[in-house]
This record gives sequence, C-alpha cells and structure tokens, in this order.
Amino acid sequence: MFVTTLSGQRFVFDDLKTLLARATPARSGDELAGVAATSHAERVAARWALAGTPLRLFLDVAVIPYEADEVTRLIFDSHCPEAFAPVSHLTVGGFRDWLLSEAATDDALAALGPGLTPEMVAAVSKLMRNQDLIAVASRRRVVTRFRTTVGQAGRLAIRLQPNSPTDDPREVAAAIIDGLTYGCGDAVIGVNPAGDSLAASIDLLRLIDDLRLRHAIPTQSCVLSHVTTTLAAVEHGAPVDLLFQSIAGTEAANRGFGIDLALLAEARAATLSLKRGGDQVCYFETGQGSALSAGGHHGVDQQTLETRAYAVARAFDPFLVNTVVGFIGPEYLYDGKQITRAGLEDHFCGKLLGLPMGVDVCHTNHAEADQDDMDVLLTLLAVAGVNFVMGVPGADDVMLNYQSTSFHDALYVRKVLGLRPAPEFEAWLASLGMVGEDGLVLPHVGGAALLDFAP
Amino acid sequence: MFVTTLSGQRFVFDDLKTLLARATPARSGDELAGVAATSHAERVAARWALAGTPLRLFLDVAVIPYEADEVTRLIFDSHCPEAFAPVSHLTVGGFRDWLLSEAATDDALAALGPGLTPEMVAAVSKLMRNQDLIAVASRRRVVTRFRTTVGQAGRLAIRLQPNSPTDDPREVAAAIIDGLTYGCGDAVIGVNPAGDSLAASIDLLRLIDDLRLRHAIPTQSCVLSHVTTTLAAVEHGAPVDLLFQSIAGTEAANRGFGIDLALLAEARAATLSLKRGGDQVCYFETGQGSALSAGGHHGVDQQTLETRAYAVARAFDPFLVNTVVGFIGPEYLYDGKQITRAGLEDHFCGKLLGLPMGVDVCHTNHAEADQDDMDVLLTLLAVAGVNFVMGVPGADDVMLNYQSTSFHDALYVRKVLGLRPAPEFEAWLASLGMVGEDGLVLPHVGGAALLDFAP
Amino acid sequence: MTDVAAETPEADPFARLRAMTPARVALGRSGPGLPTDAMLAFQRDHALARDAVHAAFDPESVATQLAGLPTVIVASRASDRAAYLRRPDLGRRLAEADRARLDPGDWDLVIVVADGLSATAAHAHAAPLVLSLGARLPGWRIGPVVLASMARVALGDEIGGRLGARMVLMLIGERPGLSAPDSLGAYLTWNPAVGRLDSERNCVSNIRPPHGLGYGAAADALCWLMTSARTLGLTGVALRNDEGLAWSVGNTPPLA
Amino acid sequence: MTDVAAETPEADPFARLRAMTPARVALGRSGPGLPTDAMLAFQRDHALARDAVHAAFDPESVATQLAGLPTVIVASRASDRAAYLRRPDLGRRLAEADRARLDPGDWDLVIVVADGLSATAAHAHAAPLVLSLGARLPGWRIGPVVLASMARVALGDEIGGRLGARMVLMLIGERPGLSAPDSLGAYLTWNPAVGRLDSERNCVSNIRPPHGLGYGAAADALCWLMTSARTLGLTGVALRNDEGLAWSVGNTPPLA
Ligand code: B12
Ligand code: B12
Repeated sequence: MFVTTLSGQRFVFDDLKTLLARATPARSGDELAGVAATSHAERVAARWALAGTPLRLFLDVAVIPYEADEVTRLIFDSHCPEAFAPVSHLTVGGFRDWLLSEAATDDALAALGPGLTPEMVAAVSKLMRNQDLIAVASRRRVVTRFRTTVGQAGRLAIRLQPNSPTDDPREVAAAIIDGLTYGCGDAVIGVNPAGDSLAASIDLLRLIDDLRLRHAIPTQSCVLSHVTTTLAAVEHGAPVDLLFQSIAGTEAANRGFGIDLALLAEARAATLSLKRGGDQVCYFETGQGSALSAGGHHGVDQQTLETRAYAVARAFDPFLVNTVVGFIGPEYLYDGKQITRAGLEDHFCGKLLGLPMGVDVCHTNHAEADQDDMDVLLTLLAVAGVNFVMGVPGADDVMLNYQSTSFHDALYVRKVLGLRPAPEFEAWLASLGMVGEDGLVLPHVGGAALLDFAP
Repeated sequence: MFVTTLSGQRFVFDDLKTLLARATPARSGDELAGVAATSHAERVAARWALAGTPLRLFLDVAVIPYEADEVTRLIFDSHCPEAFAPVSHLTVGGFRDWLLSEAATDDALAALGPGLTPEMVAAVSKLMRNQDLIAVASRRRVVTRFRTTVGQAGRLAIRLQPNSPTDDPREVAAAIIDGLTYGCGDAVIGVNPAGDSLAASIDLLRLIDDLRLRHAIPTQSCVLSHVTTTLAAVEHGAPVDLLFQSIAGTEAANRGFGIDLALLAEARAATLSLKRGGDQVCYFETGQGSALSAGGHHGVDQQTLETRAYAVARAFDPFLVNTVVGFIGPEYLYDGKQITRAGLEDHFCGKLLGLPMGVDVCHTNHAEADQDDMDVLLTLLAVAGVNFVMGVPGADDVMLNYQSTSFHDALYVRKVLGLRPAPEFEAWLASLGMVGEDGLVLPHVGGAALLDFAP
Repeated sequence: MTDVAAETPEADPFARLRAMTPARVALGRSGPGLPTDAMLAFQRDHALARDAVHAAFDPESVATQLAGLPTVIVASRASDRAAYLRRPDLGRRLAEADRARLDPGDWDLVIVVADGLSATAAHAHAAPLVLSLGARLPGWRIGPVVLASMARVALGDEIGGRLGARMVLMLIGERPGLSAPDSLGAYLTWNPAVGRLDSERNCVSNIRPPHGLGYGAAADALCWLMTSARTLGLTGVALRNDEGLAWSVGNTPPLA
Repeated sequence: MTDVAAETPEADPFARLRAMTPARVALGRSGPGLPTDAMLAFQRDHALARDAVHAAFDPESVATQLAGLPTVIVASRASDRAAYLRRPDLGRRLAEADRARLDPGDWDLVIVVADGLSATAAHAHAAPLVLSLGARLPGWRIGPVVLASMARVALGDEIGGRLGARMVLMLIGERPGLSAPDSLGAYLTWNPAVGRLDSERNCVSNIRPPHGLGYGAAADALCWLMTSARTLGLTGVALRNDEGLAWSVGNTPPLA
C-alpha cells in the first residue's frame, strides 16, 4: 500500500500496479480500462509516492504474477543483478535524477540495461517531462546491423512501407522506386501483406529481393506476415531476411496474437539458419493498447504493458523494433497530445532497455490528430535520436488505412537536423549521384536514375 | 468573392479577410470572433481558394481600410515593389512552394522581406504545415546587436525575467543572480514592474544597470513599463537601454494599449539619443488575441492581425521582438496544440518580415496545457532557429501569474541541440570559468562565482 | 487552383509510376516539402475521411439490397458514435434489449453485416458480398443475416453464440483511410462465443472493388477458409492458406 | 518522499538566494533538468492552481465580511465557468435580469468586487481592501458595493454607467499563478460606460498580503489615483504617478 498527502488531502494506492497506473499522464486507454487517475491531484500524489519508491521493490513485486505469465517469468529470470548494482540504492525519483545527470553516459546506460526491468523503466518515465524523455534518450545510441548499420549518431534510417490493398506487385514496386528516389529504405523495405496466404508472402519476398539484388541495394526486406507464415516461408526456402511479428507485454495478449515465446524462439532460429545478413534477424512491432484490446491487460496501465513488450523484444536481439504509436486508435491514445507523449515514452523506454527503437509516427482518421501533430512528434523524435521512422507514399497507407510519415517527411527531418541515411545506404545513393556531401538527397537528379528499376 | 468546389460542395467566401479567417487552423479566438471555418471541409476549401489567389491581390485589397487604420497605411506606404518583384507573379500556393525550394536562401529571404506585406505572410503561413513553418524559418537568421549579438546560427539567447510581485529589489536581484548561474540573460535582463510609478521603474533600471556595470556583464536591461513611463524615464536621465512596448496589429487595438505610431517614434528617438549601446533600441511584445480583446479586430482573424503587429515592429528596427503566445489565455488559444501551432506561425511570420523573433513559450493555468506542451514548443522553436526565449525561475512567474520557460529549460534545449549563448555573453561566462568548450554551462562551478553578486 | 491534385506535364518521367498504383507516389517536391496541391489534396481527403468515421449505419438499406433474405437488426451496447469510438468494450456486446431477438437455431454459418468504423463500407460492399457467398455455398444451413450497428469484430462472437451457429462471418467496415473510406473487412470465427481470441479468427481484408479486392475473389477466399474450417473444426492461426504455394501472386485466385 | 520540495543541506551556498524571494530560485540541477522534487512540487501547484480557476464565487461571504455596507449582487451574461472562460465578451456585459437592479444615483465612486479568474482572491482580499479604502475617503459619495460573478474587468463600465458613477473601481481576481492563486487586481475607470478602452483605466495589481501588496499600501496607491482622477477628470495612460520620483523603491509607500 502506498500513501501520500498532498496539501492536506490523503491518497492511498493499493498496490504497485495501481500506483503506476495512477501516476501515468492522462490517456484514453487507461480511462477505458478504469485504471487512470481521476483528478490532477490524484495523479500528482501518485507521482510523489512513486518517486519515493525504491527501485529494489520492483525486484520483489511483480505487476502480473510470476506463475500466471511467461513474460513476467522472462523478466525476472533474465534480470542481471550486477548490471543493476549502480542504481540499486536509488528510489524511482532518484533514478530520474541520475538519468538526467552527467553520470548517465551512453556507455553507462548500455551497461545498465540488463539490470533494468521494464516496470522500473516505465515507472521512471512516468516521472519524466517530455524534455527529460528527449534529453536522456538522445544520449543513448543502440546500433544494430544487418546489411545496413542503423542507429548511429547523426543518422536516421527509414523503413520503406510500400503497401498495396491487393498485394499487387506492380503497386508495391512503384512505391519502392518512389521511396528510393527520396533516399528511403535503409532501415528495411517492409511490406504488410493484405492477404494471409503463404504464396502471396513468398511472392512479395521474391519481388523485393530481386529488386535488391538486381540493383545492389544495401538493405533488407521484410514481409510482415504472421510469424507462423514466415516460418513456413523459411521452410519453403523463401528469401527471408527478417522475421517480423507484432508482440505485446503479457502472455495473454500474445496468445491473442497467436504467439508465445517458444514460437518466437523457434522462428528466430529458423531465420538465423539462413545466414542472409547477420545475427540480428528480428523485427518487432508494439503499441500501447494492444493488451487491453486483447483483454490481456491484468489491470496494468497500457504504458507499463508496452514497456513489458520491450522485454519480450530484447530477448531476441532484434535488428528493428518500433511502436506503432497512433495506429490502433483514439480509444487508446485520444489525440495528438497523447500520441506525442506516448511516442516519446515508448522511444525512451525502448532505448533504456537497449532496443534499436524506431517509431511509426502516425494517426488514424478517427483520432483527434492531423499532420501538424505528426510533424511535431517526428521532429521531437529526431532530436531524441530515434533509429528509424516510416516512409509511406504521401503519408497515406492505402491498405492499412492510416496516416504515417512520408518520404517527404524523411527529407524534411533529415535536412532540418542534418541527419544522414545509414552509411552503407548513403554510399549506394552516392554511387548513383543522388546525394550531396551532407548525405542529403539532391533536389533534382535522384528520380530519373532509379526510374529504370520499374518493372 | 472567392469560390471553391470541394467534392461537389460549393463554398463562397465574400472577401479576402473572410477567406483568410476561414483558411486558418482551428483556434478558440477566431471562434470567439465568429470568423472561423465551421467545418473541416470549409477550412480546406478556403485553403484551396487562398492557394489560387495571386500575391498581387494583397497590394490592391486591404483587410482593414487604408483610411480607417494607420497600420494599414504604414503597410501600404512602406511596401517596396522592387523587393517584391521576385515573387510578384506567384499565387499564395506558389509562394509556399517557392519558400520551401532551394531558391529561398537566407539572403533571398532577407532581400524579399521589404516586399512582403504582413497579410501575404499570414496567408502563406495558413497553407503551411508545422514542418514547413520550421523548415523555412530555420533558414532565416535575423541578427541584431546591442551589447550582445542575438540571432546567429547555432546560438540561442535568453531573456532573464526576474519579476517580483512588489518590485522588491532583493527579489529581483536574487532571480537575476540565479539566472546568470544558468547562463541566462544574454538577450536582455527584462523585468515587468508590478506598479506603474515612474519612480519604481527608474529604481529597477538603476538596480539592473548597477549590477551590469559592477560585474561587466555584456548585456542590456529593460523595464517593461508603458512607453510613456519609459519616455519620462529617459527625460529624467535614467539608464534606459531598451524601449519596451506591447503592440498590436490595428490602430484601434493600439489605442486600447494607449499608443500610436507617432508615440513609438518619439520614444524611440528619445531612447536613441542616449546612445547606450547601438541603434537597435526597441523591444516589442505581441500576441494573438490582443486586438480582439481590445475590440479592435475589424473581423480579421487573430493570426493575420498578429502578423500586422510585426509590420508595426519592423518600422522601428527592433533589437528584440517576441510573441507571448500562450500568455493571454484559452479564449484565444485553447490548448497545447493551438499554442504550439500559433508559436510556430508567429516565429515564421516574424522572421519572414525580417524581425529578430523570440517567443515566450508559455501557458496560463486556465488553458488546457502543461509543461509537456511547453517542452514540445520550446524544442520545435529551437530547431526552427528562434532568436531567444524566456528564462523565469522555475518557469513560474510569481507576478504575471503564468508559466513560461525556466533557466533549466534553457540548459536543456541548448544542450540537446548544441546551441550556444550570444558570443559576447559566452565570452564573459568563459572568463568566469562557467562554460565548457561547447559554450554550455558546466554542471557545478557556475553558481558559487556569481553568488557574490547578491546584494 | 482547381479541385484536383497538380497534373504535372506529360514529359514528367514519373507519370509512369503514378499510373501503376493508387498510392500517392510521384508527388514531386518543393524543396524537402510536399507541393502545395498535393498537400491540399491530402487535407481534403482527411476532411472527408473524418466525416466517414461519423456516418450513421442504415441497416434498412442493406436489408433492401439483400433482396428478400431474412434479416435481424441489432445494436451493440454503445449509445452513440462518440461512445462507440471511445468504448470498444461496449461495441463488443449486444444491447440487452436485442439479445432476446436472436433465437438459437442449427446453422452452419451466420453472417453479420456491421458498420464498424465505416458505415459507408457496409452500405457499399456488404450486400453484394453476401449474395456472392450464398451462391457459392449450396447445401449450407445459413442463418438470418444479422445487421449490427456500433459493432466491433468481437460482437460476432456473442451473436453467433446466441444463434447457435457453428461459424460466424463478420463483414465489417474497416477504419476509413484517406484513399479508401469504404473498405470492408471479413472476419471468420469457428464456434463463436464471448471471449474468443483474435488468433482464433481468420481475416480477409480490403474488400473494395475496383481498387481493393473484388466480391468474387473475396468470396472465393472466404469459401476456401470456411470449407477448411468445417473440415478441421477450427479457425485462426492454425488455419492458413498454404495450399496455393504454386500460385504466383499475379494469378493467385483468392487475392487478385 | 514527503509533501515538500527538497530541502538542500544548510551548507548550500544558494540557501541565501532562496531566502530572498518567493520565486523558484536555487532549485538545483539534475544534469540540465529540474530535480525530481522541484518538478513534482511544480506539478502539485499546477494541479491546485487549475482547481482555483474553477472555484465558484460566493458573493454572500464577501457581503458578510463587508459588515453592513450596502451591497448589490449581479452576474454577467456568462452562464457558467466553462462559458466564462471561453467567452470574455459575455463576461463584460450584465445579465439582462440584473440591469434593472442598478438604479442611477449620484456617486463619486462605485466599487465592484468580482471573481474574475480567481474567486479565491475576491473571497480573501476584496473586503479588507474595501474597508481600508472607505476609511481613507471621508466625504466621498460611495455607492453600494456591487458583487459581480463571472466578471471581466470591463463589466465595471456597464455597472458604473448604470449607477451613474463618476468613477468605478473594479476589484477582481487575477488569473491564478502557481505561487499566487489568490492575487487581486484593482482597475480604476473614470466616467465608466460600455466601450471604455483599457488605456483609459489605471491598475494596481498583485494585491495579496503578505507576499504581494498589502491592503494599506494598495489603498494608498488607489486613493492617490482616485484623487488625481477627480482633479484631472480622467484615468488611464495620461494619469501616471510621476510624483513619487523622489522615492527610492525601498521606501516607495504605494508599492512596498
Ligand atoms: C487495427 C489493426 C490491428 C491492431 C488491432 C488492435 C485493435 N484493437 O484494433 C493491431 C496492431 C494489434 C493488429 C495486429 C495484427 N494484425 Co492487424 N490490422 C488492423 C487494421 C489496420 C484495421 C482493422 C480494422 O479496421 N478493424 C475494424 C474494427 C471495427 O474492428 P475492431 O473490432 O475494432 O478491431 C479488431 C480487428 O481489427 C482485429 N484484428 C486486427 N488485426 C487482425 C488480424 C487478424 C489476422 C485477425 C483475425 C483479426 C485482426 O482485432 C481487433 C480487436 O478484436 C487491419 C487493416 C485493415 N485495412 O482492416 C489490419 C489487419 C487486419 N491485420 C493484419 C495482421 C496480419 C495482423 C497481425 C497478425 C500482424 C502480425 N504479424 O502479428 C497482428 C495480430 C492480429 C491478431 N491476431 O490479433 C492483416 C490481416 C491479414 C489477413 N488477411 O489475415 C491486416 C489486414 C493488415 C495487414 N495486412 O497487416 N492489427
Ligand atoms: C493578461 C494581461 C495582459 C494582456 C491583456 C489581454 C487580455 N485579454 O487579458 C496583454 C498581454 C494584452 C496585456 C497588455 C499590457 N499590460 Co497587462 N497584464 C495582464 C496580466 C498578466 C493578467 C491580468 C488579469 O488577470 N486580469 C484579470 C481578468 C479577469 O481581467 P480581464 O477582463 O479578463 O482582462 C483585462 C485586464 O487584464 C486588462 N489589462 C491587462 N493589462 C492591463 C494593464 C493596464 C495598465 C490596464 C489598465 C489594464 C490591463 O485588459 C484585459 C482586457 O480588458 C496582469 C498581471 C496580473 N497579475 O494581473 C498584467 C498587468 C495588469 N499588465 C500590465 C501592463 C503594464 C500592461 C501593458 C501596459 C504593458 C505595456 N508596456 O504595453 C500592456 C497594455 C495594457 C492595456 N492598456 O491594454 C501591468 C500593469 C501595471 C500597472 N500597475 O499599471 C500588469 C500588472 C503586469 C505587468 N507588471 O506588466 N496585459
């Protein structure tokens, strides 16, 4: 039980998960789940109480019982006490102060990662202002490699997302070529298949791989089918670079997605066996609200659950991870303000846990958000050092029905902050005469050279 | 009359000021004035029509009649056709494209300034997304000089704002010293007097000037009294560095502030005659909503009126100008989203008109905004190259009753974007051993050295 | 300035790309930014898509299109569109008053047509798809078509459960996109009952001729799934179309 | 963790600064950021200040404090606090029903006590100030004290105009700050009538002992303004306290 008194008013929080939920900045999903604070005062009171809670407590108390949930077991069983030692004496509030201090260098943070549980990280993020989330994350570089190197300082990679409502190869190819002319595609060329047949997935894999090989593009491809489909594709000898899966922060929610940790491990091993580019072969997507939507949230707030999904991700040494922050809808993140906050939290928490975090900066048409909000979050994340964002033609995904960031957005943010593409990809663009000294795509040359790629 | 058809629906806009108002992003002040678009579709239709409007039209049509308003007369009489020539063939939509293009370099934009009317600039800003406002503004550096040089690339200055509810000199001094230890005060040390007596203003001027001289601080002071008080102070031989005044975009609103152009000219001449630091002796504040609040808005939207206030400012070659964007209240800018948008617009429009724009990134307690929103706007403006922001102890102005940016915020944003103080001020900080190679205030040394300044 | 996005001159080498896809490719650039016309077209479509979210469902009009098939009209527990958007839990449960209207029967399949996030999609595409399906399932005992408003996918579980259906097929408006305000999704669930997981369903999405999947192709894909479901006694991740491995994408019957 | 902001040890050289001012100085640093305790104290005060904005005005309690002075209770045209915040135009005009309650008289001065943006301020500081003023203005014909809810500064123009006052003094709650949720502002207008400009008023603000201006000092400053206004027949920018030039800030009577 946690108790705070705020200007004479006494607030009681029954247990750790309640305290975490009440301390969270306002968002519709927690209100939907009935776990949010009901007044500004209650929220601040919860933060005072949380600030005074020792980090060690998180090693004694599980927000979801160990027996009931394999994600909890993963978290506790893989915790590294040696790594935790430097901060083991701190409260959550003191941990925030430490994170902001000069002591928290990139190296120190990297060493600390295995000592942190997702709940500790979620807890401290709830005490951080947006600027704190940006300042700390910007110091932490998580670099991963497949055919390109993603995550270095001064660089921002783009997932080229060339979706088609009918998985039509011509449509997919047109979008890929368009994106390449803007210097996008260095994180991955990743297409979501509209259908779920194995055949369609394999055809899309071949299409992208052919294009990549024919034009010697240093990048990787991914077809974001269900993991079972990708596993089957591997078995059929299809050119699978990266294994994709949507993941969540509880065993129950993952069951709703048709997965568990064993299945992910099996699929990862199969993909690794192909030895197509490196050891980091996983690509995961997450997003606040998915556990609640699947009825697998156990009364825990959605941001803490999101951070638990990162514990799932880090167990598989992924090449790419991204939150789809505004993707699911307003019932979880109501408006631009909530999406912005959640995007910064997710990026910060992922980085602290050592993940190569990207963000799908996006919104749906039923949310109270527009492109101005997307511009805001994109710019903030770039300042915070996000590994990658999406590149969708004209920001309009014609299959998934939502608005993400566009190829133009990539140009904008790389230019205004002087960020370059992944080094291997930049060299390739340079070989085509498409980029200037600064690594930025030149205004007029790019296009024509690549148009020959069209089928 | 302007007409657009949008997916079969026909929209008619009676005149230019109506078109401008309907094209503006949603905000409470325009709703209060009854000039806002009433649906998303109407707003977009107005933008299409505005995009097709030739810039030249703005030289033929005044949103407030020439005869009725001295600000309109100032705008038309000071327009420079030669400077306008490069864009004179463009529509507002074409002007946006040009501004985003490589043609619009800092030099080109500087040359263009005198050819632009505030209404042209307001119009194009209404067609720009947040990212456009940032991208274009970031290319434009307006550099001004008094004892410090403000506005250079890679630098961000801070107005130190040491207000006291009783104009108590000890309170003011404490806040100044505190701010200096964080490297703030390079834009100006500017105090708002709680009282309006000439004596109190002069005493505050002397207090700051003594401190400045005693410690050889390369900066300027300002007491933000009404211009008539400052004029009297000059006549009484007080150490007036900068002349301050709140200004608005119409003659009627300025009358509500107790000023007109002649009074500003007279006061500027008087201040110039003191020859205390340079020829740029004016400091102006503006803010969307002030004209409507004063009943002097003529049915024009608040953002266009705000931009007209910049035309007033540029007539007096100011050293500093800032919008007080979230200061007035939610009846003009409802929430964090509207404040953010308005802050970016104001900065962009001011820069395009050639002003040394700063922004008071702020909110009141009756608005739907909090520090997360302030962090967002502060970071975006720093990316956009804002000249200066405020530094208020703990972000809490104990006299004006609102929340602005703090000394800590200055540290944060300078650090995360690598921005340095004004060069003269940086050198002074360095002479005290307070900053590192990067121009950033060092963690622990600063304080003590400056504490001796305390009275 | 006209109502359409900028037409770039014929000489534009990118015109070819534009012809290849409904996606917003080859938009041109203004510096790093989007050209004004393309930006305004996007804003226009956003305004229209936002309206589509709030469009009300008219079950009668769907019933009429179903030309004499028996129908039952029900609603979820969400009181209005605003509540529907914020409370998916309510959209997954039948309104109390409507439960009594669904009598248990002996059905191989029950089809539900629901507004979901786009009533426009249900109005445009549900009835033709139901008719195509009926023609492909001779001998199946198919229950009345349930027309459900303010519905989420999982509402089909309760409906199918009460009707005693062995399988429920939910035809539901997908969230409206900028370019696809009327796209229909089909979700198939074996042995429906409150509490089914999404991993226990299969999905055919983006039904929206001519830009998305056609009725015939969608019906083929769904029939394959339904027949397999009946054989295996399940739906969900365990049921995937691996058969078509020999197909190339270009001629995959269920998806082309 | 306790309810108060961090107490840094005595050795802290900044303690001296902190003792000098109510402003948030010498907070310390966590890297470039605000230490956790100072940040939470700020958030707590923000939560309380937001509540202060919405606190309702209780004119009766002010009337009681005024100990027998004649009062009239009126309201503006704003229907509730939410409307008040978004519609300053309504807060500047008298409710229709209340106009008849203000009979013209022959008054040198009418004082209005109004909630403005902080009813808390009006409750705490208005009555003592009115009483201090009364004691300083012997021989003045002072009208009934008007207690106005949902009021903006300019509501005094209509009230003063209807009462036929030569001068109106509006005592109104200033917007609540984090550290000053109960600060009172005083606005003086000669010859009040709907349409007066702000430049035609004078202001004494931050009345809020012990941290802001005291009642005596505020009353002195206001009496100086009112006496001068009567002599010159005006208020506003043309009326400024230049007399006190000889005062140093330390001993300026009206402000210290
Ligand atoms: C939103 C969405 C999601 C959200 C769902 C959360 C939520 N509360 O809405 C998230 C991000 C969690 C998600 C995850 C996945 N999705 Co999905 N999703 C969508 C999307 C964009 C919109 C759906 C919609 O509008 N539904 C209508 C509303 C009214 O229904 P609802 O009741 O509010 O929401 C339910 C459905 O959306 C359902 N659902 C969502 N995705 C999927 C996928 C499958 C296979 C099933 C059976 C159900 C399902 O879950 C929601 C909660 O019950 C569609 C694309 C589209 N154009 O429709 C893809 C889509 C349906 N999803 C797809 C896929 C592949 C997945 C994943 C399997 C990806 C992966 N590899 O892990 C996962 C797991 C799905 C699962 N078993 O739960 C495919 C399905 C392909 C197919 N024909 O089978 C689609 C068509 C898009 C795509 N190509 O990627 N998805
Ligand atoms: C908000 C505000 C403004 C806004 C007003 C717009 C608006 N719609 O609210 C803006 C930014 C435009 C403004 C401008 C100025 N202000 Co001012 N303002 C304030 C502030 C912060 C809050 C006022 C408040 O809460 N009012 C209560 C609500 C309920 O009243 P309202 O009806 O909604 O709003 C009216 C009043 O605020 C009034 N008002 C606002 N400022 C001033 C100043 C004077 C001298 C007068 C007579 C009236 C006035 O105008 C509003 C519309 O009618 C106070 C500080 C404080 N702690 O009170 C300073 C304050 C009142 N302002 C002050 C000053 C000096 C000015 C300027 C003269 C500055 C300048 N050099 O130009 C200008 C011009 C004022 C004028 N004649 O119109 C001083 C007054 C000092 C004094 N004792 O005379 C104060 C105390 C703060 C300060 N020290 O700077 N101000």
